[in-house]
Amino acid sequence: MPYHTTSTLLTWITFVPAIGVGVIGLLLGLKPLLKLKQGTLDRLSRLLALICSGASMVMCIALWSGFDSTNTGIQFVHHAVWIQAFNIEYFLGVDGLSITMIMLTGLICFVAVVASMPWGLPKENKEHFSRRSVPGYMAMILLLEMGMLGVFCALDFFLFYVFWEIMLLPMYFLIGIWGGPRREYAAIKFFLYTLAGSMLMLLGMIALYFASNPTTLIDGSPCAHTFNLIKLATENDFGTAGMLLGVAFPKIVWIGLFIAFAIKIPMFPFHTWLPDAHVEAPTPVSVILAGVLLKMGIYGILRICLPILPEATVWARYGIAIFGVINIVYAAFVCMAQKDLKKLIAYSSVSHMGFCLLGLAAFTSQGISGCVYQMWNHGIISPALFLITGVIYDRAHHREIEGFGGLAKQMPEYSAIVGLAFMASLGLPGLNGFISEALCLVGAFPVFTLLTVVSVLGVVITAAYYLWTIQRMFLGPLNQKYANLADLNWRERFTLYPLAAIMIILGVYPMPILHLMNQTLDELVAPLAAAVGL
Amino acid sequence: MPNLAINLEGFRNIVPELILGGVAVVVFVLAALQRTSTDIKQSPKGAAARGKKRWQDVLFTNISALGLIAAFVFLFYPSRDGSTTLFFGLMVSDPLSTFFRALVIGATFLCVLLSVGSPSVARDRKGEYHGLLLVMAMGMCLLAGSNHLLMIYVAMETVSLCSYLLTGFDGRLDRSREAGLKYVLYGGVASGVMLFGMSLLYGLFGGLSVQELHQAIAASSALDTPVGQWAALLAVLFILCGLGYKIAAVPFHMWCPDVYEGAPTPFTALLSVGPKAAGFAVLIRFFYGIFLAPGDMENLIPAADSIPWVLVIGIISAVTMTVGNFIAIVQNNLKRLLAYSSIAHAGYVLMGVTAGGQEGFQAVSLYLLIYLIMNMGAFAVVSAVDRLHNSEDIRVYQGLGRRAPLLGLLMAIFLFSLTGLPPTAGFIGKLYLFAALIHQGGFWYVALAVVGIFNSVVALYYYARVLNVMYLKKAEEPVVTVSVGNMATVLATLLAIPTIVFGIFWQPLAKAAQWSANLFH
Amino acid sequence: MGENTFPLWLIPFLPLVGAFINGAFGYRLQRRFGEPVISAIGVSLPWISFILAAIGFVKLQGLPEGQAVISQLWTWVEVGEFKVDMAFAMDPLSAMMALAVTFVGSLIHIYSIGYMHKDDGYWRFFCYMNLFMFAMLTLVLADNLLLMFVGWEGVGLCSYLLIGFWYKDLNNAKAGMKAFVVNRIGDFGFLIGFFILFWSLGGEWSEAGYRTTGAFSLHFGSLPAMIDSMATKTLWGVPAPTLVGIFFFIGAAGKSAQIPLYIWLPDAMAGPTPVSALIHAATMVTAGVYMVARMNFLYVLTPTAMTVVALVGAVTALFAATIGCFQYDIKKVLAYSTVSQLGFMFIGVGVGAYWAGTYHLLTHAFFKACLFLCAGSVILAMHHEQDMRKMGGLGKPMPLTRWTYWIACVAIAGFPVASGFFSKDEILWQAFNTDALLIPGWIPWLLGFVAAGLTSFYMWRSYFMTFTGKTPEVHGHEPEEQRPAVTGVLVILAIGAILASFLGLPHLWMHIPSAIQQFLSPVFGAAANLKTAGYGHGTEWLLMIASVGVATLGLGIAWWLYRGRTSTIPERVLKTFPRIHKVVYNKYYVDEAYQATAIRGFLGLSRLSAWFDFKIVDGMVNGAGTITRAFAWIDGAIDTYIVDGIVNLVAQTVKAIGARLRRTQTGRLPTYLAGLVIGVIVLIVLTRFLSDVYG
Amino acid sequence: MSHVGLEHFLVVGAILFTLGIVCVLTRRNAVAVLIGIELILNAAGLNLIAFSRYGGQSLEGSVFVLFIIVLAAAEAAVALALILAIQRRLKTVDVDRTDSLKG
Repeated sequence: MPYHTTSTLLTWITFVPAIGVGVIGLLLGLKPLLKLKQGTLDRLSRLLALICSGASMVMCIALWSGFDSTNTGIQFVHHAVWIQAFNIEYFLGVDGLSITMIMLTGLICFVAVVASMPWGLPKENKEHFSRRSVPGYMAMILLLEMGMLGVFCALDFFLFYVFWEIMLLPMYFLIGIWGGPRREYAAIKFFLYTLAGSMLMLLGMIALYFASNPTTLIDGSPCAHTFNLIKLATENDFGTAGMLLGVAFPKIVWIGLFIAFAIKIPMFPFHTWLPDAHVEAPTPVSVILAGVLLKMGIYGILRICLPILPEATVWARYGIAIFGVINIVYAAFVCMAQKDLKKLIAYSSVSHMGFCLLGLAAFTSQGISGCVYQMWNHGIISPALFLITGVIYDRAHHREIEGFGGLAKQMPEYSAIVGLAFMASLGLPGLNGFISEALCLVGAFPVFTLLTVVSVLGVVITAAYYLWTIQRMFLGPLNQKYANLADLNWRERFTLYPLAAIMIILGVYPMPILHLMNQTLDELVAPLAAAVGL
Repeated sequence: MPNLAINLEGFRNIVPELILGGVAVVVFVLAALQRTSTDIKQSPKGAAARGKKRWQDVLFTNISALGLIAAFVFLFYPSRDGSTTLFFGLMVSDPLSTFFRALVIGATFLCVLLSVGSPSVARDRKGEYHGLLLVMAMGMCLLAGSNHLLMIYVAMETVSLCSYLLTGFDGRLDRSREAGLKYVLYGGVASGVMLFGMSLLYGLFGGLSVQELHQAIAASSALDTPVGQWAALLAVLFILCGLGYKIAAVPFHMWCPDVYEGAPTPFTALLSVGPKAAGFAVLIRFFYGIFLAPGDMENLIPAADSIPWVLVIGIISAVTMTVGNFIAIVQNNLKRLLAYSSIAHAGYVLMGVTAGGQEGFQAVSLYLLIYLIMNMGAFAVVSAVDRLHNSEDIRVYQGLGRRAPLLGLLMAIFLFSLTGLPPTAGFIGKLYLFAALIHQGGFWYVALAVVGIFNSVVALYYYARVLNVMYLKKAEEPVVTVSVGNMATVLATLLAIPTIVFGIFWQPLAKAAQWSANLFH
Repeated sequence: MGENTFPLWLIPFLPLVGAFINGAFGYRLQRRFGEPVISAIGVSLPWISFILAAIGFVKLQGLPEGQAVISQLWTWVEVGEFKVDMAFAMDPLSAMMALAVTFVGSLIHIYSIGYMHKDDGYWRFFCYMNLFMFAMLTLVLADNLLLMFVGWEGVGLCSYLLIGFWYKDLNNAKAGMKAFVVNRIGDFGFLIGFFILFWSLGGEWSEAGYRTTGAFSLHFGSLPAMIDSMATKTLWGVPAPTLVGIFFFIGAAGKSAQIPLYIWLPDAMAGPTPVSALIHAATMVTAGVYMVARMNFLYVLTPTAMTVVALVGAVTALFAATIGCFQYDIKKVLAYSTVSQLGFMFIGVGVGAYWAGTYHLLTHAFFKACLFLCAGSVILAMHHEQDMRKMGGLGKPMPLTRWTYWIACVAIAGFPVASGFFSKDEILWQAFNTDALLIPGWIPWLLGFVAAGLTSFYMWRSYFMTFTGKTPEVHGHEPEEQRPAVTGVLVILAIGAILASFLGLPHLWMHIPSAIQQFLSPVFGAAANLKTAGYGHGTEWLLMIASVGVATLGLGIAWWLYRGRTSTIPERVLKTFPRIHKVVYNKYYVDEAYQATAIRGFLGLSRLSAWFDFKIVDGMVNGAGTITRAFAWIDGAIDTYIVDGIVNLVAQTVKAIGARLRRTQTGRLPTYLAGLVIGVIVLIVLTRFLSDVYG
Repeated sequence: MSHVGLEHFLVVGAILFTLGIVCVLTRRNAVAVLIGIELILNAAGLNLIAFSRYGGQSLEGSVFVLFIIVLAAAEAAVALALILAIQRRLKTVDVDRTDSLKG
């Protein structure tokens, strides 16, 4: 069915941050004319960032309230022809899959912007990232937010790709300019990995385009091929598309796309960029990276690989599951051996994204819902974890787990929050992490019995390394070096408490989120389930 | 026996070239007059004299700029959609030639603006400088429009001679002369080899214009004998050598880095775009004009099978981009780095030539147009920085993002575009190239595309290296924000705009390129 | 299938409220108003829960048999067939548990007022204790497996928090972590069992993969009816019920400290004594027993699983008892006795005598809580001295403690009229009489029988060592009796330990089934038709007398050896068999073994994979990685190890190639021209070759 | 003595071409290289003339040669100018010495 424009809300959500970027740029340009002081400029850009990301978040809530979860089609469509010459359309829309991610992005970006404020920092800490060339920083954050929202809204493959790439540059600069000691290395590593991936995606995209059947653009004009993701999924069967590079067309294209997405997930063995990026990136950037960027990979698989190349996905499902299990168990083991708190959390992200892979590979409704819900929960929990790391790093200026001890006495409130976040992350029942992990495992079990058993072992290890970390950092006699660390300040409370609240609420009452996605995901996975005879 | 009318008809089609030639003559004359006048008056090197010279700089710039604009205008008036051969098939005026003529005129125009106040051109030689630029522009136009081996040779030599002189133009530097010498000798050999190839072709098929050759090859039995095949093969490859030298494709690229580094920066900018574009126009016209089946953009005539030149060009393309990128990684001089990057880009464009067909040519035209914009921009920044620090070494770029935010930003934009990341125009160019290849779909085509992909990633590494230096590294010396208000900066800014805009909406470009990409109108 | 009028959810919810208040504001409250406010909140709410539970119990009586009080809140998770409600149910079993938990728990809260006096973590303590009550009540009142799992993990978390309550001593913290991780290993079993149960209810596995056949449910109410459809299904070639049973039992073993997962319980004694009493004696550790009893309808389907449960229980009972005989730390003695008693319970539920096992759970809750609290008061009196060798003669200064401890000993040692006798004896008889196992019933009976004797011995040993003999000087002054808040609780529990016996007066004496059996029968209906060996009353009498005899024997030996702390025989005995004593005293070195094998292996593995990630994976991505490292190793540049990843692929390899290629650009014209000519020649050759390949 | 035919001219042309190539490859003196180039150009020119004479084809070939001669002269002029400039600055016309630009 052709989706005609019903609302421009998504366009607003996506491009409000871009407006912010523009204004900041304008201020920078006019700085000499208006005789702006650097200080004023910084404050202005901080304000702009708060306003824009806040506005985006509010509009996301509006989106949520307006969303009809019983309708499995695309909603809030904004659809127009963009480049007639290449049959490219400007096609934004949400369904049960993307709405969760859009809301998550809106929330996390706002949190990240708040976390980028220097409030409550000691004055003498001049080199803190939140005080270094602020306008550029804020512009980059907003640009990044635009890219991420765009990816989740886009329903035209080309548009999707453009937004996907747009995310690259700000991330590169954010890590590279405001990052830690080895930032150059981390930034270029991130950049190269991701670019390699997206180049593969480019080829896959073009290949799909030329293999697609003639159809019509939204303005009714006929087109020989299409980038429209919906049409690619519904009006084409690439199973019959012959060979490419000597391999069956769907398989080779699927592999190309999957690698592109797997790098973002990140899936073993493409995950080594993540720890470096996280360790070097400033806290809010890690928050966004873990909270939203890692979701792009799975989202891409669900949005593109599954519906467009079902037979290839079915063909590859064991591979996906196995890699998922490797992610879970292997990364958990790696966590045990980490000395740097941030690195540990980075690897735990790798481990948790493994559940998503396992869940989606099963093609059961529990698995797929668990996968997306796990994305959501990880998007809530891991930002909290990184904020926590930031808190201690701002105070102690290092993250060596062994370097602390007995902090529970010194910073009770902080310890409590850490405890909660860790428990949520290790899947304590009653907190949100448990629901999604359980769903992934339940969903995967009937199909991959033994693999699931192995990955449940991962749950045990997860508990082990988190508790061990707590023990080493917070319990035992207080390390006198830190006898005067301050507890949480208001900025940190403002960022951490909402996330903590969500962890608890969605643990006991997850249906609001699950309702949004269930129907869409069932429809998405139904043909594949049928293909494997579930 | 063609009558005179046709010739007069023909002249109407080369008005731009005539204008360029005419303006060039005027400039030369003025320059001569000014030279003699100053020589006679023996004017002391006083403020007045210098002021006068600056005034002359402005004068010559304006004259040549106006001339170029006029040429550009008359290029599209009268509008020429159809395809007409002129002067007994010496030249052809069709969309392809029109597009590339516009391209080279534009490039020259930008070069003229970029040369304003350029330290590498002595003030009292501005006249000759601009004159040569105009003649070179004319030559490139003729080259783009030439349809006949003789014409190709003559036009190419015109371009070459001017470039030799302009390369050696920087009176301050020995490296400039050295580059010029290398260039002239290398060029001489290359064109000589090409000429020999032409002679063989002429002998084999008894024609010199593309159409004659086309019919002759389709008809003649020369290719059936092994000797004939050998001869034809040699001929084709010799000519390819000449053209490859013009577009700086491996293995005919070795002159390129030295010349780019030695030549005056503004001229390097032109050199990296203009002759390349004209060369590609000839490449397409010669090969496809001869070997395409009549009236069919997609398929070649059977005779072409005996010479797998498409495959050869494909291989050259792969090698060119790889070599260019790999060597670029270890460069520390920005001009030289851009030289190697331009070799790599020639490789990219060759992907389009390999793909062939409507889409292939469209991709080539589009890419060259975009490359013109972004590369000119990059060189504009380089020459702006050159004026700040009087050096192109990568070290002087350290912390540029802080010291000269505007220049840094512009450079970043152009580099991202050269890398081919959305939302910049460079990405669109790459998109069309890859699209053309993948649409062909054969194993080798896709393989070539994969090589291209790999190269784009490698390329990122050295472009990002510049970014690292500009943004990620802290400047050692205390950070002083320098504001650069000169022509180069303005030009760079103006070029940055289309670099972004065409990345977001490139419909008109695509249409124009499509219109140009047709040999049979 | 139940009525929905009574707000059961309040029973767990109220303690949660208490936990929240004390957790969020306790710190300030305590500083502002002092301890009373804290304890007022912390203690009152569990009592209200107890009252509510009592009311619920009454309501339950009002319902026709086989029905339960239900309170349905909302749909918790619903995805496809996987539908779980946030709902609580009270059937006889959970009623009994709820009452026991709230009653004993509340008592222990009161006790804590005295015990935790002047501890600056006072508020934290009551917060955790209330949180524990919430979790435990959720566990017993949950209406479905998943919600039960919430409580299941919750109690684990609370025990983690409470064991490590005095976290400034790192050993306590470590003990807590050990407890949690071992519990997690148990949870692994629970989860797997849970998955198999869920999926094998509504479908089955075959060569072709999984196929859905019927309906799914996780609600205890509807499970018994559906369970029979499972009997025929298999997974990995094993009958589904057996798998589920065994995996669930792994979970139970983790929670209830059975071999091989019992190791955490003795260490858990690091926590404050009320915690040991509440969590590690009365309530949490019995969760495993409760769960097996709860799933009785499943276990009756699978003799294999039953045998495993019974046998493991029996072995644990004996094993722990032997260790208990040689401990000197009074809490350690009680800890191992707990492990051993739990073993008895598992014998009960293993052989299908679910009501007996549950009954023992109940009685144990009373007398073991009593014992621990007595120990607590002794420890207070001795100023946190736990070694019995330094005690003795405490009977005189603290009579209440002494006599309550005495009663509890009578009960646990299994002398008639005291509750322990009836429950344990019923278990042993049922074990002897069963024929539902793969092994003859007398094997678990024999193990249990010996264990019973040892139990009697080590309990009396502890009694005599602590309360008889001459009183020691502690810090220069006499130990004295504790304040009423402590002793009162002891008395109540002791009375409970006696009275509980009347719930279980055996059929044999009354000629009617015991009250508890009747009360629980609707839950354990499935067990009714298990095969018995059919021994008569004679045998039962015989066994009863035998067990009294063995208990007496244990008492006698303890009397002989430890009465008044005068005899020197024990020392001599130990001197004669030093090696044996050493081994047993050190708990058979099980912990050491685990340390040496499992834990070290685990950590080693983690280090290995970290190394792997660091070197190989990054190395794989970077083709030059290994070579680079080789060079680095040669010239000892270690930090070359650190650079890794694809950046290196480009940086090392490509840069190297680039540098090589760059050399061709010599700057000499002849080279360039040569390049041109060679280029042409190469092209010619290439083209010829290609055209031969093609043409 | 046999009649001189096309082949002879072609052979001479080929030889000239080869000599030219060899010359530009081997000689180090810029002027000598220039001479080599001239040889190559003349080889091509000879071919063209021969073909247009013997091939019985149009006069285009002959015309072409005229252009070649003109352009060759122009090119030689430019080249010599540059060589002179180098000579003045570096006091050498050895193309092996002029290698400041490399890499």
